[in-house]
Amino acid sequence: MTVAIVLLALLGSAWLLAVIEGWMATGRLSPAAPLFRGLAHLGRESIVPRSPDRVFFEAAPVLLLVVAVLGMAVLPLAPDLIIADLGTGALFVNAALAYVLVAVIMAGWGPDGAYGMIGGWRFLGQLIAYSMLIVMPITAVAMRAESLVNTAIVGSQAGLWNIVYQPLGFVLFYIAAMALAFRAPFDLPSAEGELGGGVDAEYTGVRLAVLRLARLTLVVTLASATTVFYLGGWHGPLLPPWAWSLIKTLAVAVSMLLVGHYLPRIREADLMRWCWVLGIPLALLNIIIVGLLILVVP
Amino acid sequence: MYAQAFFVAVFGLAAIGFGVVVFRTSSMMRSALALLFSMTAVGCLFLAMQTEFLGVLQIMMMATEMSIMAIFMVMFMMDPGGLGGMDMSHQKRFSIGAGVSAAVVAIAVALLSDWGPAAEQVVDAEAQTRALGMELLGRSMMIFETAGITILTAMIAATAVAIPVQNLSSKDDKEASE
Amino acid sequence: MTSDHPINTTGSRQRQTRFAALQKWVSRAFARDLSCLIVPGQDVALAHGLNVSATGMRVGASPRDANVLLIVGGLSEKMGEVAAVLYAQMPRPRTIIVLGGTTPSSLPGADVSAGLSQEALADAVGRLKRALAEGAFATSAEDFDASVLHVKIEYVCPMHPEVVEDEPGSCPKCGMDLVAREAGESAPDHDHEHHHDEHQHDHEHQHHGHEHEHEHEHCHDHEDQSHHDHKHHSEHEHSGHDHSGHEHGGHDHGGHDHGASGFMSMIEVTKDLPRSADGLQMDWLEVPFGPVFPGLPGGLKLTLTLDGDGVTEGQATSLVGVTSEGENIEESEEMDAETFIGYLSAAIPLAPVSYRLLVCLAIEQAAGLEDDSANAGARTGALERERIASHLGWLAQLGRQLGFAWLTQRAATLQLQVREANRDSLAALEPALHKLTIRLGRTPLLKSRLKGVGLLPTDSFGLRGPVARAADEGGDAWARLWQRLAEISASLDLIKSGGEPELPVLRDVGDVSGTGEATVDTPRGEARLSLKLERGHVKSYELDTACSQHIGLVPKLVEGQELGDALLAVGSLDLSPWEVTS
Amino acid sequence: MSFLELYSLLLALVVGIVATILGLYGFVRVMGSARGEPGKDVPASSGVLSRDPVWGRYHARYYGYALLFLAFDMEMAFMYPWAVVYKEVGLVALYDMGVFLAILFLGLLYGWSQGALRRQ
Repeated sequence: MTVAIVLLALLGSAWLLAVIEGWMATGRLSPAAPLFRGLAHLGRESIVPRSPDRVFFEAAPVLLLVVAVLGMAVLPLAPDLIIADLGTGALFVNAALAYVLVAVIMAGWGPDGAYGMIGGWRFLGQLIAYSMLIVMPITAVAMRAESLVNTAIVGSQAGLWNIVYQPLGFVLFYIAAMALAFRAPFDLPSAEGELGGGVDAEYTGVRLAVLRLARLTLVVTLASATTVFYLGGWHGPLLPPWAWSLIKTLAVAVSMLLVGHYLPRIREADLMRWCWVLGIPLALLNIIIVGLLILVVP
Repeated sequence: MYAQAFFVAVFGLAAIGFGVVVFRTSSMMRSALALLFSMTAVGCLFLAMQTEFLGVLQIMMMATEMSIMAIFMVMFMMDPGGLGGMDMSHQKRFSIGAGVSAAVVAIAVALLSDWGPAAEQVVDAEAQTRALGMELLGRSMMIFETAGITILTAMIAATAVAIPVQNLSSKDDKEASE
Repeated sequence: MTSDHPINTTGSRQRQTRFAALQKWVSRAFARDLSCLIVPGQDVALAHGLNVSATGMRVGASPRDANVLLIVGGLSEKMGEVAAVLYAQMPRPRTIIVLGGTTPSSLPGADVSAGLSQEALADAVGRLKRALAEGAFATSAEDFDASVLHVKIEYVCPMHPEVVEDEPGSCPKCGMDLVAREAGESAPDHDHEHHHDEHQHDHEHQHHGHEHEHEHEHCHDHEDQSHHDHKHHSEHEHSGHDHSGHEHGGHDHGGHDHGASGFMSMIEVTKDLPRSADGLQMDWLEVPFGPVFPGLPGGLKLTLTLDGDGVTEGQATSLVGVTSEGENIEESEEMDAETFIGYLSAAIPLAPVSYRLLVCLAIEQAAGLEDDSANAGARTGALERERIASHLGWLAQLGRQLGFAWLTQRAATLQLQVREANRDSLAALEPALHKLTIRLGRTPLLKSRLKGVGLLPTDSFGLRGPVARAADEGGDAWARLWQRLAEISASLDLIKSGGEPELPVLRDVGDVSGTGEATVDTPRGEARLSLKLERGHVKSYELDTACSQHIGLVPKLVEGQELGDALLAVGSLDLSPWEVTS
Repeated sequence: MSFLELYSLLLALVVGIVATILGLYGFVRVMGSARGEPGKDVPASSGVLSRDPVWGRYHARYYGYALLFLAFDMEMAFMYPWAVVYKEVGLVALYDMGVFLAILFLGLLYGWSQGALRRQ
């Protein structure tokens, strides 16, 4: 039951994001367009590039979807609306999302095309940049909650959301999450203007449908993680807990989509340099500030 | 209990299976990612044995570390796509010998050690993590800090070996002009 | 106007009997989900005043992502081949719309053809939708084939590049299995190969560490190999290896057991290869960007040799360039003054007004007419209006390249409005243009993205137009952006103080003879035209454009840059491949 | 629910998703498969048919970062258990991790000074 509800919420959110994406591209709000698009993908040819690494090519979209859903599975929508409330939930989110990298590299390498391969390796560089900015802010969140259990992390924010308690961590995590979802302005691996679609480029038909669903799901999962770690999860007045979770998640997801609309793509060199020279010291500073706050403020 | 033993066996065999693929393919990418999934299977094995923190940590870290290994393999090995079907192995007799003897030793250790009574009840994952933390900050603090020094040494060594000595001032000028 | 063919699109499905109801739904979905790939490019469609997204079609990034091949205007033979390749790579069901031209011979007949206007496009899309909804699963479709898609398969030994056989088998030298390779006509142009040799030569000069033997090998190799073998560096690796490696058993990974001591030494194997700045040698890859690429103007083919994601060398060629000289024209075709104006302005769709004006001025001078002060204001107005539209088109192109969707949409909308606006409506657009400028100044990341990219070498010559004017302000992509933005507002001021923009019309020159020369500051820089008129007919002409000069800057701009920076550097020049004379 | 049951649930979720996708693929295949036509299966590269394989030795320019990253990634193994007990242990934990992070930061500074933190 819980599984069905969470999966439905995930699908519904992905659909909403697809509608918003369409609105940003065409200026029209068409609720049916994603459904038609999905259906049309089923009818189209799904081309397999000649002599590729077929295993990688086939596995990549499936792996991406699987890890996005697994990440969501350990994030709570309400105190008891969670598929698996693991003892190391916060770490598990990280672990699942680390395989986004594997999927992207596979998708890039598989078809034996230059654009895709460059895109895949670019994403590895991107991971090296953003990864610490996912991991370190979560550590600070765990410090406050004294637990890696995601429901406990939400519980620890009952009085004060983490976005207020550790705003620095939130900003770093939010940026890193966008980089993880490789959406604009961090769409280096799938850049249309630089790589003609990059890692996405060789997928057509039903495989493309799976890939697109996976990428949208990934955004929802990351938005949900942001909600759980920083926006107080299900906490909120009046509305039922699941509604608050959903509203916050969708708001974060839509904001991630919108930000990319108004920004040019970041330079790879800048991304790496800023993340390491600025981001990691700030993340460490965040840990120290939170550490002091915990000791000073009872 | 039997289900647990079954999954331990499945993931163990998966780890070995992927491990075999590492050496049976001529593509560096396949080889690297097979090693990755072998490690992932080991992580799942840990999960099946209810050591959650260790398992999840293994699953998480191997994804990134093995991918970085993959790029280094693609950088430095001939024909990383395995297009020529070249056999990249060498010193076969020696390595087979070393492999077999290591396996024999490992199996011998596994069979001959006294593992003590099987744990009937395992504390839950949260308590495990907590216990690990207390251990790190208590008895094993020196190990913990030594690990830090080891990592520092590794960082310095890697940087010193890999980063070409360049005229830093000219590079800085270039960056300043950008 | 109507389609001559049944929708030839389709037919990926053989079994029509099963799932008939579902197929009906899927067909309807096809009609609701159109994604087009524009040939030659989105910039050309915009310059023609086409608003593709207003018809409900998305614009796809690659043939894989598209199901409508939208051909805008007539295509050159080379572009026809490109269109055939793109069409072949689109997943079925796929369709072709041809606007204002004939279907290239390399493609099957257009599903819908129409005139070159927004109304015609909307009408064509409507017809296409109906046809798709009805006939998407027709079984009558035939396989698409074109000569450009064919290659000969040959078999080579991975160790001995000189062993090339027609059939599979094993290498007579080492016994390894031969590897299939496709030899033959893949690249549609052969122009760049001459340059290629030069570049390699340059390259050798940069790397003094090379041994002499290497240079010899290199040239030899290059002649021997198919010119299309883009992986020449790795081949090279093998031949170098071949040369010195037989004594060292360790080099040969040909399936032999090397014994206990035979480590292969990468240092040994790669010592003769060209090195990157950090001293590492990798396989270099020659990758085409364009002619139909979202990040570059349509028709411009940029070929980059990549070392990882860094560019080691690159050069741009145009597949759609205009001929720079015409001699004895009337022998082949009747070229009276009006025809010539039409020919040149149609050949340059990104700046037709400027070239119309250029020809008018040149012919009028040849005819000995005085400068016409009555028309000057109107002509300047038209020229400046085109400058604004063209710069907006460049901004939209920049947005596409940078994934900056807001800029693309905003600039494209404004360009469509400016294109045929009169003086009053231009004045009404001024606040919007001003706002765009302010907005760009405030956009985070934009400055760090553009600053220092595409820096021209100080000894660059032959610069014209905005590129030349921005050279004093820093000479990078950032300076060029602000130069163009400044020119937009300067042009607006000119239009406000000048006359109502009007398309330049040739004054009556009669059947005069003479020679004339004119210069017009087109949006991309000065263009010069000198022509010879004989009894009212253009006998010969010589055209010199800014882009012909600028395209030569590309190799220097991209060398040593990161891929994204290299593309941005090329994009910031605002090269119009149509104005590259051949 | 015991933890083993949770793991099985997650495993079932994975199997379920994969099975759904495979079912979808199978269904699409029944409707018809892709036609093999010349040129279609060559990776798209903006209108030029480039058939040459690209799987070569790739020059990743970020290897300086990658080496430092490996070390930082390792450190996370210690960070999480530490974070969980931090509040309980208090000041000692802060000192302890402070020293550990300072050591790591030293490594970062060394790498930076040697030019590891840039595109090579």
